[in-house]
Amino acid sequence: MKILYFAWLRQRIGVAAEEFDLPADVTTIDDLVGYLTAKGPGYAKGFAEPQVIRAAVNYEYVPFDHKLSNNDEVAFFPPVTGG
Amino acid sequence: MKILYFAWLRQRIGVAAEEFDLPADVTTIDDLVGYLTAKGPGYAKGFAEPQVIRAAVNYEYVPFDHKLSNNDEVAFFPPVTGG
Amino acid sequence: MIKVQQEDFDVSAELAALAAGNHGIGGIVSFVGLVRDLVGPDNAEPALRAMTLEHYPAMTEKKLGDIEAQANARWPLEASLIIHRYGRLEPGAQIVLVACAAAHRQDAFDSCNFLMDWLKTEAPFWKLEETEAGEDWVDSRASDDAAAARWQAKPDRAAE
Amino acid sequence: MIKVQQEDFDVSAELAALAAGNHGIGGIVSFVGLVRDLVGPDNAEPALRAMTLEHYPAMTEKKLGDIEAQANARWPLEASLIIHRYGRLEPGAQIVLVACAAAHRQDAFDSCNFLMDWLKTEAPFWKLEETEAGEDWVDSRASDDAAAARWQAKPDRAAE
Repeated sequence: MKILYFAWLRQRIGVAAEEFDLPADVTTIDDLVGYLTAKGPGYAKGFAEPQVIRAAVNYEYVPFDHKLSNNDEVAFFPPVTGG
Repeated sequence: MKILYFAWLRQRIGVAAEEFDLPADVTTIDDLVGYLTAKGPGYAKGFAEPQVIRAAVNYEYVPFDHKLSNNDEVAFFPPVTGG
Repeated sequence: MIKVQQEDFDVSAELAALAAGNHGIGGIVSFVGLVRDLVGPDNAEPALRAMTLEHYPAMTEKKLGDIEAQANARWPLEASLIIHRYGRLEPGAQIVLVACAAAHRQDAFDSCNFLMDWLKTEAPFWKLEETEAGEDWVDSRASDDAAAARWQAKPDRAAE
Repeated sequence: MIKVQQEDFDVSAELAALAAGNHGIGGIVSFVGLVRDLVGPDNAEPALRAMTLEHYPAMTEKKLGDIEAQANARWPLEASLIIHRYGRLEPGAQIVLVACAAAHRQDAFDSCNFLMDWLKTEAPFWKLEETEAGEDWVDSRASDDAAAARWQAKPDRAAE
């Protein structure tokens, strides 16, 4: 799966994108957030308040109980501020 | 006083503007409409349905009971259709 | 600012002049009114050949200035502009430009909407249409009166 | 039509292209969003030096296309356009253009207002502000969420 980070989440984590195989025990966005949070201090800081983070899978907003597949493009980001 | 006509009222009456002294028995717009209606067939046709005509005195919309003075610029016209 | 003119206008140039040097503007809402052919794009022979706008110059300037002042009293605008053309215009031609610039977008939307509704019912313009069947004066529309009336009944939206 | 670009845009040229050859259009409502300095025109030293817009290209195109399709399903539009810029922009610069063309003006006003509200809450853009104090990401605003939510609750205005 491909994972993208934007805005201050990207800055805190320190990478814009990464790719890895979906771990066996990660089936939802919630699981993935837990998995990533454990990867290092940048991730922990980025996901410290998961309720403010929005998730998109294949360019659509999804709730955190959304089921993942290994072909997904997942994106995490703060609330949008365009326009 | 100066009187102006616009749009189809101008066409029916056949003049765009005219000036004359306010007759002694004409004190309101209502009176003026009656006075003008009697001036000729074009006027009678123009003012045949006075309820659709709007009146302005010195560039402000006025009701038909508005009191006139001899220095006024009075305008009569159909409902506006700009924009 | 009010402009009543026969010439066409350039929207970009007008908006640039409106916003020039004022970095407190967050958004500009503009309305451009065009001459419709009244038949639609799929008809090969549009019914309308042209329309001629007649107006009452001294009163037009005054009424447009009045409604612009009302909009500025009602919404916190950084700048506003009304341009209205008169004379003979063909289908597709620009008739009117109303632009409202504000710090926050909803003020710009509401004030521009208000100005158009009031302009339609208060500004002394009349449209004469030329079609193949001849010439005819455009009737006023009850929907325009209703649109203008809603600004008297409705309280303003809460500020952002 | 959707355009996501770094370059500036010319409003007149965009509106002319939008309306080209379609004489069924009676009015075009457009919103131009500008970079505000957040301090106001009277302050000699604006706090904001520039803002940088980051976005998620594939999702941006998709979401802008989705909300444009929703507006076209909800209002009888003759044409619509969303241009959104990204990259570094200084105070006064144009950020976004949304334009809606319709036979009747209220459809154009409402759909443009709707598109801006949804764009603010759905389009994946983020603003990084540069001020004298450093850089900071702009927070989302509760008022934008409320503005978008009203389109779900409120029935459409009756057609003219």
